[in-house]
Amino acid sequence: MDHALSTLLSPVVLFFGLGFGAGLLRSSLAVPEALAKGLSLYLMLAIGFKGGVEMSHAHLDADVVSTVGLGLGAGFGLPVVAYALLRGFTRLERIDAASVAAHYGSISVVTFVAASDYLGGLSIGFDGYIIAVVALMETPAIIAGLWLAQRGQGSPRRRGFDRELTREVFLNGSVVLLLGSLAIGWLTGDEGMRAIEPFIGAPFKGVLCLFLLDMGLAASTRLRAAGGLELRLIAFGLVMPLVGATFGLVGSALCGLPTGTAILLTVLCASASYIAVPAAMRVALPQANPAYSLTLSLGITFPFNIVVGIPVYTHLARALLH
Amino acid sequence: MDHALSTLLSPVVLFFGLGFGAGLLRSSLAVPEALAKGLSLYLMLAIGFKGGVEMSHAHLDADVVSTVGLGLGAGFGLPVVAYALLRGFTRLERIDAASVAAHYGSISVVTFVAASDYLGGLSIGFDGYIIAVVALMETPAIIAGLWLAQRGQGSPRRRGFDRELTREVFLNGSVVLLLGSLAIGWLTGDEGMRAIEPFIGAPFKGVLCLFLLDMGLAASTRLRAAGGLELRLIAFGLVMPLVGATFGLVGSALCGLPTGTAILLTVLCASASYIAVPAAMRVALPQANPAYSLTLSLGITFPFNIVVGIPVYTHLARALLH
Amino acid sequence: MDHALSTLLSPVVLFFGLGFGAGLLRSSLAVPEALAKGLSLYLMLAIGFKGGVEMSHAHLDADVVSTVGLGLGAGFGLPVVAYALLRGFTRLERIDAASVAAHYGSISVVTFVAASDYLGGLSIGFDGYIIAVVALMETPAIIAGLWLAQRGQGSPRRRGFDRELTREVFLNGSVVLLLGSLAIGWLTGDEGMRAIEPFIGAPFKGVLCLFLLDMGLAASTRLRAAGGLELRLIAFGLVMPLVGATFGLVGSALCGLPTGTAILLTVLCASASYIAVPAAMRVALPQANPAYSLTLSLGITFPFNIVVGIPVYTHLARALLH
Amino acid sequence: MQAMPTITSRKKLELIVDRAHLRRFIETLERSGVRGYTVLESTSGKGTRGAWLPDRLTDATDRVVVVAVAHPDAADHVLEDLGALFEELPGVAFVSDVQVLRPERF
Amino acid sequence: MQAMPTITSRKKLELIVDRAHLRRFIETLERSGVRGYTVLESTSGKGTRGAWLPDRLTDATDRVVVVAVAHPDAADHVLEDLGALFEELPGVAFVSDVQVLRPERF
Amino acid sequence: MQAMPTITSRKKLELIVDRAHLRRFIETLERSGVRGYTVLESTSGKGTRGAWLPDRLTDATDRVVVVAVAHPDAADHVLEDLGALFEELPGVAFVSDVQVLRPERF
Ligand SMILES: Nc1ncnc2c1ncn2[C@@H]1O[C@H](COP(=O)(O)O)[C@@H](O)[C@H]1O
Ligand SMILES: Nc1ncnc2c1ncn2[C@@H]1O[C@H](COP(=O)(O)O)[C@@H](O)[C@H]1O
Ligand SMILES: Nc1ncnc2c1ncn2[C@@H]1O[C@H](COP(=O)(O)O)[C@@H](O)[C@H]1O
Ligand code: NA
Ligand code: NA
Ligand code: NA
Repeated sequence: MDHALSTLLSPVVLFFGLGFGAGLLRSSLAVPEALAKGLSLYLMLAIGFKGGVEMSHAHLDADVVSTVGLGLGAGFGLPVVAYALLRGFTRLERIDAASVAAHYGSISVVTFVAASDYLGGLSIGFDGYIIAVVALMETPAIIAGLWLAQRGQGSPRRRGFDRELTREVFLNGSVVLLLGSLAIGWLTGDEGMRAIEPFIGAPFKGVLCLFLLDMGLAASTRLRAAGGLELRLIAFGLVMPLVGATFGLVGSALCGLPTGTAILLTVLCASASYIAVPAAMRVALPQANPAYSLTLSLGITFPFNIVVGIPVYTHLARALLH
Repeated sequence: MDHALSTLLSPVVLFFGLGFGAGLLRSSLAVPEALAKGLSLYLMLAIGFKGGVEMSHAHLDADVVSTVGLGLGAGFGLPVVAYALLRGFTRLERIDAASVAAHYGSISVVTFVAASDYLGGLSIGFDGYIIAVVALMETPAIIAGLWLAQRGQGSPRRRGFDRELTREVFLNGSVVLLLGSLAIGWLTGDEGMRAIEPFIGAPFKGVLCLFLLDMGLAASTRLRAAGGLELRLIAFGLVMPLVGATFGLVGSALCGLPTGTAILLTVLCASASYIAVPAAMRVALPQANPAYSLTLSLGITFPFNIVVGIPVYTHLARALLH
Repeated sequence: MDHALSTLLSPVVLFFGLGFGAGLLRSSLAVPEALAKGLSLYLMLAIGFKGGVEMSHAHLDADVVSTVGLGLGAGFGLPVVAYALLRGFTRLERIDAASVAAHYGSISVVTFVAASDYLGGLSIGFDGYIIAVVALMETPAIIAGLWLAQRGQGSPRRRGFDRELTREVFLNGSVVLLLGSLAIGWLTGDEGMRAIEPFIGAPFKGVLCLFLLDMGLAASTRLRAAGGLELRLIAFGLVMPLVGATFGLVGSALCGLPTGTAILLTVLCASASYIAVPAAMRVALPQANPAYSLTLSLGITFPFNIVVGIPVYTHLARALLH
Repeated sequence: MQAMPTITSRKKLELIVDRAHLRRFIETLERSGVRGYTVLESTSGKGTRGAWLPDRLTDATDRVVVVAVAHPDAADHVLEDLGALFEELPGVAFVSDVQVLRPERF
Repeated sequence: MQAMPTITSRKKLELIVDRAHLRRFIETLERSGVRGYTVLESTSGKGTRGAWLPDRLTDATDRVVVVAVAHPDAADHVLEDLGALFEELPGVAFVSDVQVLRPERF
Repeated sequence: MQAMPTITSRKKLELIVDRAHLRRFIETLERSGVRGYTVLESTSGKGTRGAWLPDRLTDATDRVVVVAVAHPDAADHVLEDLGALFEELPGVAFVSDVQVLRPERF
């Protein structure tokens, strides 16, 4: 399994490790917040656009329906599994467990991008519409999480689905930018790509390195806060991605998805949100403590997926789907 | 007129539309302020430098004199027309009308860049010195606006042209960066261009897409504020660019400017400032309410020019000047 | 000596001049802080990585040992010389003199990058390991400065080398990023370079232009503050780089370093820190006034090196080492 | 020669709340007759929910400071409403006395 | 064992003004004998000219908060001068009592 | 109908210090029993060491404002400790009276 070594030796993963190590050692290295946000916009614009251009070539087939179905299934189903695990094995209360569960039903765009970059290195192709699935999987888990939090509560929810929440759930920035760029890529096709390739194509991997340097810093800052967490909660952060990945792999195998697409769907199931869901949870479940979910999703699950998960899922998918 | 369709289908305009739509729907999509400012510096540095390199090839002819003349004429003259329209047809008071008028005599660099990008798509060339005209047209309108505001006031102006104002008018950041980059491009010529082309050339259109995404968000935020404006004021935001464009087109025809240069001059006349002039007005006319001018120039005139104006002016110029 | 003219006419130096001039004239031109910090991260990541890739090709020889030795010698020794000059010829007190001395023993990454860019233009090569020397020279001067400040003080230092200070000295962001990128470049070699070259290679010079525009603004803001300084202190800012350069040149000649490497080492010795050392001094010597050191290193020595120093040192090195 | 300006007592309200809930707090202020306010960003802090640092990726953990100078009557109203709102949302509020110029504005 | 530090009364001035006019307000403070101040940025707010949001493209709409602790005599002077300045420029000012360490600094 | 909320007196401490020394000041606050604080960034200012502007390249010159509402006893302790700390580190501190909701938090 020398893939594993080659992942670890890719500049993308090494820069992640550099940021992570610098953060653990409390180096003064810091990426300005505006830059980190800008890089994240760039990545979403770029992958959305590329996915759209891909889609303008392909004609959609039955795989689309199964992939979307699996994605939505994961979005609504994984939070329920996560909630059961958290309530059964850890000391988290209902609200906090529901909030953490929502994070794990949703996805991490950066993990997805790192995985697609990894596949690129192995020359494994995938379908452009998977980008649409990324966007579709951002938010169902939020709804599942709210349902889990309110289930069995006598009093009806106080303020309903208000403006702020709608905004965070359905008009979330990541969703809008991913789907919008996808649509633009699809509309402008190869000609559009020629025009902006020198911005979103060639330099993409380098930008990803810089972004993962920052993600390493962010993840280690969160991980340092994990000292205060109960051990079983930390274990959850390592087990839950495997549960998600199993769902993704088995589902993909049953639906007969092509390998590349199956791997990416698996990575989506295994990853947890640290952008869209935290924002929605602040509005919807203000009583939930954001420290739990961010420490788990960003401090534990994210590095696990980047360093261990992606090569392992790829290996398994290739074994299982060939 | 399939130009129109092709403008609407260019990635640049589509990303503008994406940002505009996201803003109208109150999506949480946001571009950090530092990134927006950085992109704007990049665009000015790039177009200034390219204009300068162009100029290092061409020998200047009589067209320069007529273009500069028309530009200065617009800068000093259009505010007077705008002021007359505003005082005659809307309820704006003297100070606010003068402030809005100043915005319309000045120019929008982004509109200019979008237009030059559009011309590039149609393979219509233009002269490098037009960049100098962009810079020259930034500020005369400020002086005209101040004159309009103080005309017929008994009391002399209180503080004269103080340090802050001089800074905003003559040493405005956009003017300095445009003219400075122009000079550097002119001095270093093709060799300079070879050195920095991979930064300011190839990726330019992609960066422009990201910037227009942000401009779409900014414009729609402003447009939402237009609800409070009187209808005639909104109409002014649509009529005034046509007045400016007419001046530009007729002037260009009379002076026999080449088509590409004529179109860009027309776009400059039709566009309104939302960077340099607002800053100067805060200092020079603190009593003016910036909401009027920004809503009109950024919320109404800017999107109008990007989506409708540029292709229309181009069509007319080609008909008129052939 | 038409090198000098060609330096002055390189876009990099001209953009520095543009920023410097704009700042002196108090133009409203401004580069957002987050962008400036982001550009600085980019430059360090890029030069670190390139240096590492270089090193993966070369086998290290005795020159490495002499270069590192000279670098450390400068880091520990130049502060002592600087301190003696400051105490002998200016009115600075012990603590302030020690703080300024520490700045001059350390280095300026941007000056280094400008110099390596200049050498590139003259097709003078240099060894990749010099990047490691850059990182190594960041911090010894801080230790020397602290020693100078506490020498001959009866009372022992109050708080020892506390967490904050260790962080600033040994885990300083620049040091970590330079060495980390160097290691990644060395590990991933040519393959890594192919992957991220379109980000860190081709656009590098253009990004450097934008960064030096900002550095020009920053330097002139500092220089404006120099009005309050005693004349001898200003003279120190011009003399000390020559002292450092002399050390670098003579040392390189004695050790027989190759020309390119010798020039860069000389530039390092001649340059003064305005990022790492100020941060460490705030923690270690809170009584020192940061205005002295920043005005001297950023307002006087930095522009001197960019415009005059680099071509002069290059000229001398070529004469001396051929 | 200038007339001595009129100085009058008003109340200064300060709220430290999650940015995600800012709109609801502002609505509460406005409903109670507060006519102006200013929002500042906080960059770190500590409270009953422990210390927090800004998260660079999501704004979910950000806190803001709202400063509002108001007529004492409006301030009383606000405090009543805030008491109820703080049962649902986290945050801190405090009030102090200030003297203002141009009291008719507040 | 430490001596109890001396605590003395001073005035805290707070100004909320347009950034474009900051220099003029600072000059007014300094002319009146205020020896130190601190400027903070505001990110949104509402006043008699309506609500405002920062404009990402121009700083024309930005507001800043100026905090200055000063001797009561200096504060009185400032208030007089501000009364006049506020006839020309928009903004809000208020004053309150504070206790300071090291009173000789203010 | 809502019960009138309880309002109680507390002290508001405000510190303006170099960001580089923030951690030491926070430690001092916490040692004295202050249970919450909020940090804001300042963007320019002036004091005995002259005017300062933020330096875009190094954060070495940055100042922060720390706001902490605390029980009067804790505030007294803090002031004593700050008196000593200010002999070593630069900065400014002042205290004022505030009324708070939910006094048990402070
Ligand atoms: N006593 C206090 N003084 C100043 N700020 C406070 C205080 N308590 C809490 N805060 C601020 O309010 C935020 C939320 O408080 P909490 O919900 O208690 O964690 C904290 O992160 C602080 O920024
Ligand atoms: N009562 C108030 N309390 C706090 N801040 C205020 C108040 N009134 C106005 N402001 C601030 O001052 C700015 C300008 O006020 P105005 O000129 O009245 O619109 C507003 O945007 C607010 O940020
Ligand atoms: N009287 C004052 N009022 C408000 N802020 C002050 C005052 N004096 C000093 N400061 C702030 O504290 C910082 C450091 O003060 P200093 O050490 O005296 O230069 C200054 O840069 C100001 O931001
Ligand atoms: Na998931
Ligand atoms: Na115009
Ligand atoms: Na040096």
